[in-house]
Amino acid sequence: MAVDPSTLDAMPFLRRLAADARAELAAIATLEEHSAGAVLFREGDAPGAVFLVLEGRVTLTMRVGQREASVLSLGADELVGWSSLLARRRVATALISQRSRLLRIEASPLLELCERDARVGYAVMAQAFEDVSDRLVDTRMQLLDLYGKGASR
Amino acid sequence: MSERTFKVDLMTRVEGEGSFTLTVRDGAVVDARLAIFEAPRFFEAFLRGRGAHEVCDIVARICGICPIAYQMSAARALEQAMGLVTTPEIERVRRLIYCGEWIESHALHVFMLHAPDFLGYESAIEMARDHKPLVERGLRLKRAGNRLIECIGGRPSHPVSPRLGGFSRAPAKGALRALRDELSRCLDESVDAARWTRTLTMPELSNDYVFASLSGAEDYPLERATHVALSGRPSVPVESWGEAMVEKHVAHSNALQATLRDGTPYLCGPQARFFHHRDKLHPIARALADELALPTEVRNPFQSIMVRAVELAHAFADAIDIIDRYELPERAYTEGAPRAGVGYGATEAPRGLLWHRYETSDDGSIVSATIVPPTSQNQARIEADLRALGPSLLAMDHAAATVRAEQLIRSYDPCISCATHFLDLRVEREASCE
Amino acid sequence: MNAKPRLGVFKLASCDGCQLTLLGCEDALLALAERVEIAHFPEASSRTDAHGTFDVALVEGSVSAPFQLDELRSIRARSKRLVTIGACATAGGVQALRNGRDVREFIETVYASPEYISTLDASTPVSAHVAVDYELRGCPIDKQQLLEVITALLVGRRPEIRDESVCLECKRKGIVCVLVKRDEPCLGPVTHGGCDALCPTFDRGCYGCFGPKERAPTSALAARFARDGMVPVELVRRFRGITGGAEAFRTESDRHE
Amino acid sequence: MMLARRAQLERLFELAREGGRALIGPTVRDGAIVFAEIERVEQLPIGWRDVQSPGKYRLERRSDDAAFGHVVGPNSAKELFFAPSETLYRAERRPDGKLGFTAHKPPPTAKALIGVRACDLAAMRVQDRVFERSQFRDPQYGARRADTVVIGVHCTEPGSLCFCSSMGTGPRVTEGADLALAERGDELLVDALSPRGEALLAQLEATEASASDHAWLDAAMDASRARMGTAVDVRDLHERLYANLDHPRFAEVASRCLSCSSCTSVCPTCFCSNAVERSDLDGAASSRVREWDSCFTREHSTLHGHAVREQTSERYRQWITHKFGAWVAQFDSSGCTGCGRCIAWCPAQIDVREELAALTNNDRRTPLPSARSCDASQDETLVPRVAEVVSVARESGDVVTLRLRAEGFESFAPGQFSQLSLPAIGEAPISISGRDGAEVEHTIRAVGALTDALCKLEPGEQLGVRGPYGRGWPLDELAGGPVVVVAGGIGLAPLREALRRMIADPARFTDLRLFYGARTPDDLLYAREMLGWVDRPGFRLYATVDRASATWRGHVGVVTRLLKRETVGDRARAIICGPETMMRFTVDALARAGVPHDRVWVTMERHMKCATGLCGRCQLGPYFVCKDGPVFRFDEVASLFGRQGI
Repeated sequence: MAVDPSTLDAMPFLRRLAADARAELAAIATLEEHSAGAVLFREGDAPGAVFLVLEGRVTLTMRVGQREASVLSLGADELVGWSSLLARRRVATALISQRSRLLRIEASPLLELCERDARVGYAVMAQAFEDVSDRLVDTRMQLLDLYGKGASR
Repeated sequence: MSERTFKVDLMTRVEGEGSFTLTVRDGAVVDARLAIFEAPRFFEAFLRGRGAHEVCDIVARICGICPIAYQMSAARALEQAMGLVTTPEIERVRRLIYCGEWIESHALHVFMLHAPDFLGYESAIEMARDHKPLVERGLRLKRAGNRLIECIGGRPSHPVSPRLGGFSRAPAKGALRALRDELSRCLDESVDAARWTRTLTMPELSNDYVFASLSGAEDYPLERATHVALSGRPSVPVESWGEAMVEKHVAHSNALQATLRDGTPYLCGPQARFFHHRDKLHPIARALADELALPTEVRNPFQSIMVRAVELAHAFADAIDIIDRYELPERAYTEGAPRAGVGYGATEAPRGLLWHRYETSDDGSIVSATIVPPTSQNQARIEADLRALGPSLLAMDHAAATVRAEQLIRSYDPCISCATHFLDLRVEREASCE
Repeated sequence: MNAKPRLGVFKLASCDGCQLTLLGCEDALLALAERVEIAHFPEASSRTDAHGTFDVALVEGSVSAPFQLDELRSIRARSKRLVTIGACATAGGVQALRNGRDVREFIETVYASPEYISTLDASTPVSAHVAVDYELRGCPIDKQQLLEVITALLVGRRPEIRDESVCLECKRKGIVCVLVKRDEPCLGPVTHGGCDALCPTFDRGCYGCFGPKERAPTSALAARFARDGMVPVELVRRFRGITGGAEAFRTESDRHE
Repeated sequence: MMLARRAQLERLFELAREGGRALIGPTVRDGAIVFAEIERVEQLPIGWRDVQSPGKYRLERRSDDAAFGHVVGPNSAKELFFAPSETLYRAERRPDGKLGFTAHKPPPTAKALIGVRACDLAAMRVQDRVFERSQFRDPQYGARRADTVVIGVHCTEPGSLCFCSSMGTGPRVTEGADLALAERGDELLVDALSPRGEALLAQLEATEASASDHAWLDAAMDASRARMGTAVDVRDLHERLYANLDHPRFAEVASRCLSCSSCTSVCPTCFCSNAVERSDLDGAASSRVREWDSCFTREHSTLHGHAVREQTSERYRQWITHKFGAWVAQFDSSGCTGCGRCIAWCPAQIDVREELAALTNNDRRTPLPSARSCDASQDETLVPRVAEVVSVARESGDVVTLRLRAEGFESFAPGQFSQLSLPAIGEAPISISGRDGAEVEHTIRAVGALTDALCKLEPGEQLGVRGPYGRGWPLDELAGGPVVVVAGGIGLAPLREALRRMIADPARFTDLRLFYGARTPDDLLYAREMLGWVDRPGFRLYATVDRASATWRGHVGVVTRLLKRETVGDRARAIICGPETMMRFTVDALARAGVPHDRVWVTMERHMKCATGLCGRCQLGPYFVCKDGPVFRFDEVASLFGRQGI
């Protein structure tokens, strides 16, 4: 059930954690493989697990009226489902768009671990913060519609 | 009881927006109204407080078709108020640029606005399909007038060089000479054009007019005068013209209409000038009038197109003579110090006499301004003509009769925008939107 | 090309000088009539179509009476492109000199029976009321620029009319600057070109027929005039002229009042 | 040096006008001493001087009858050679639909100039460099300039606005003239500076000047230098200006500046121009007309409908940093000759000498690139050649690729661009997206009247083409190591031919990665062609879109996100083309991945109106984007990149 702590080495931010902290984290993580088309969670679902992509591609989609629009795809080393860390409902649907290997960590044991071990807590939160920040910048760029008609070139 | 109403809500081929209504009941005209639709622009009001030197630029904007007339009447009046005396050289340049305006305005009216009525077209552009040489001739003559104005004043509408005391810059001799060939060719063409007007079918109408035109100068009246000559009555000094005629604000048309003090409508414009000053026409134009067998007293308003054509030739001939004698004046304008005073200025706009009165304060700013444009002076006369025309329309089909009435009004070359510093649409619009 | 594009010429409060400019395109007038259907141009033709639809509507004049507002909205609704021609339509015109003053008192000055008169308090440009596709400046407009606007619209490009100062035109023509050589007040530095520097060519200062250019730093010019001895009342008049209703000029004249 | 009576001027006039030459010299007209055609000596401004101060110019009577006792008037020789307004060519669409372009040639008029000051001679040299000795030669300028006889005058009485001695251009005439005169009462000291000058001088009645004459002239020149107005400190002026691009003085001067263009118009070296389409009413024919323009007009910096330099402060900065700064990098000399015209004719009375001092009131310096030498100039008539559409490929909703049959693209380098034109509509720079034998491809997006019309062309139709222009991608410098290509939107077009060549050369390009971002999957250009490349060993394609439906299995997100996931390695080199914002983020992402600025190349955007560096529109600091770019190594432009109002 629990994964080998060395699996966590794949994630740069976890490599920096002390061995015991990594082991604690590994203990609450599971490894999953999904083929394209699978859905990790759906928009509006209750909070659940946080995922780390080891390989493959997960696309976040949102419902716009009757249709489903892709807003971002995530790949290796990236975090999926961070909103569960805030105990919020899922804001987007996570769709496997390419066969993926994921590390699954349930939000409640993870939050407990973060509370208990500040080293893990800091690493996880720092990573989540960086991810969110990058996504914010990216989203702004997408909003700018740089390749649209009004924009140059 | 039979009643017929001839009505045009938006008169075309006139400058500005107007409408007319002519109602004939049991063979008698019960209503003849010319209404003018333009939003008031209040020139006389906002001129107050402006500097005397700004007036020529501002009053030009009263009319896009005869701005020079406004500039010249204003300059005359203000020069009188300020005691400013211009040089004879500069006076000749004034007459020259004014000739340009007559040419441009008369050519526009004869060929583009009025001729289509006689030949049965909706416009000169339509007419060009069948009468291209005629329309092209009109455009050539008009262009010659515009070029003359441009050379002296910079541009045909709202020229920039006319000012109190003269011009900001006098035209170079060479530049005027360069126009001579074109003017000379156009003079010949205008003579031909006048002969062509004789071939037009003139509707019958004979009215008894009081003709009012400027007088007091040795030449055909144009850019200066001392008196207003009236047929059958004593002439009136320009200074007293404001008292000799009255302007009244009539409800049906919401326009100021001028009549003589006793209520008699009078007519100004080409027929009036021709009546009083036929003998002062340039010999070429005088011979032309003789050739056309024009009576001195033109009682048929439709024949004004012939008089206008004679005046067109006169303006070309006059312009050429001035250019031939032209030397660059030493000074383009004379200057005067501002002072308090009252001045009157009257000149002959293409469509009739244009009278200004200004009062200045000692710093040279305008205390009051009164402007009486030709179209408001002719307006009562136009309505009288419509009344006279009415009975003859009953035998015609409605459309043709309406066109005939419009043609009559057009023969006055009414310049409605000129008149709009005192005209408004409201009343007539509401009345005609039944 | 299938049907000819339809052109309409409309008039609000104005002197007719701008539409006359179209008639003044002597050489080009008949050629233009070949290219477009002049569907409504009452000054030139008795065939009118006041209520039709237009590919291009040229609108002259300012809005200064209530009925003109309705007329204008109707023209806009029926026209693919609406082009304002001249200072009245783009800046309110010389009649905007009445703006901000007591109109009732004005009416009484001019009219014997003021109760007949209906007018709006201000003379305003067309763009204050409806969307305008292109504004052609000038009092009056320039013939060549008018043809440029029409030809450009016919081929679908933007008119090549530059928003540059009169100074640039003046210098291209080799005119000696009247402001520099004799302190003659000239609005050229802040005025939109298009007249080919007409006034300086005739040895006088520009009085702003084409309205303010973009970035018209009127206060810097007013400062120069004041250094040369111009008094406030004259500064007010200078900026409150033919295009005194235009924002930049209005603000500047108000500043000295 | 020879000594002659001043009366010999009559003879000199005769000689100068020989063979029907138009003689141009100073003369009084409209209250100023202007440079205009004259025929007789009496037309010189004899007994006149011009008194000048900021924004003021007055003629005054002198106490003597000196003919050259004045300084410079509002105009200069510039207008004689660089016409204020001129037709470049006429374009015609014949009834059979074929196009014709006819160059307009100015009538050759031989000229003689008399009374030219050293400052104005320097200005003529500066303009010669701009129009004749840059990469492109302007034939219209050349035709007017050729065979001009020049008679200079040593400036013995400078005005208070003169600062030629600061700029090192005067007061003494040392070059650029055939003859140099000095007026001394009723005598002339005459120096021949060219063989033609020698020949002219030989025909004058003159005697050898004495040592005391020489000494008099030297002393007069010294006195003249001493009498000049405020001096300008020119040491490293260009570097000091570029170090002060954010100086608060720019905002201050903008409150006084009218942005009226008077300074640039009277400047004898300013060369910016604008070309406009003047179409005939029937739309079948048009002329392209070039007119003096100015960096003070909004349109001068307009790009896609927006002005790059919207503020007066930005325009003033462009003017002063170009004239005294960028010019040095572009033409190896200052653009200012110290004639003082921009001060005298400024309606707002701004004195550039004061502004220069205020703007450089510190020790900061920013080095500028040194001027690129130009060994060979090529004639550039700015007249299009006729090209014919061979085929049209629709790439996406509003993007098409036109395959054209056109001559002159043999030496094309990937990354270069063409000027495509249609009569009556206009001309625009369009990057070349491919070449195949005698056929060139341009991928065009319909965003305006011209591009709309270009996108609607059909096979067999014709258009105008000029080019290729500009500096392309540095393929040789890229070879050997990993290459990262980053493209955004239609930015892939100028990269396509470079990609093709790299794909076709696996030996030199073993590791080639293309990161491509588009708006939607439908907007991905050349999709089929790219799929063909994927099999090529060592090539990897990463495409991403800003938005997609859920059925899209590819990447969604910005292109930098993809870049972040990849290890590009610090040996990599990168070339980027896309919107400026996208390029800025990409450059940062690359820097984080270890790719320094000097291994990144970007394409810059400016309005490349003439494409030859002659119109002045495309300036970006010290560069003309059209000929120094559009491809720049990033470190060359890093300090200007993304900066507002430059």
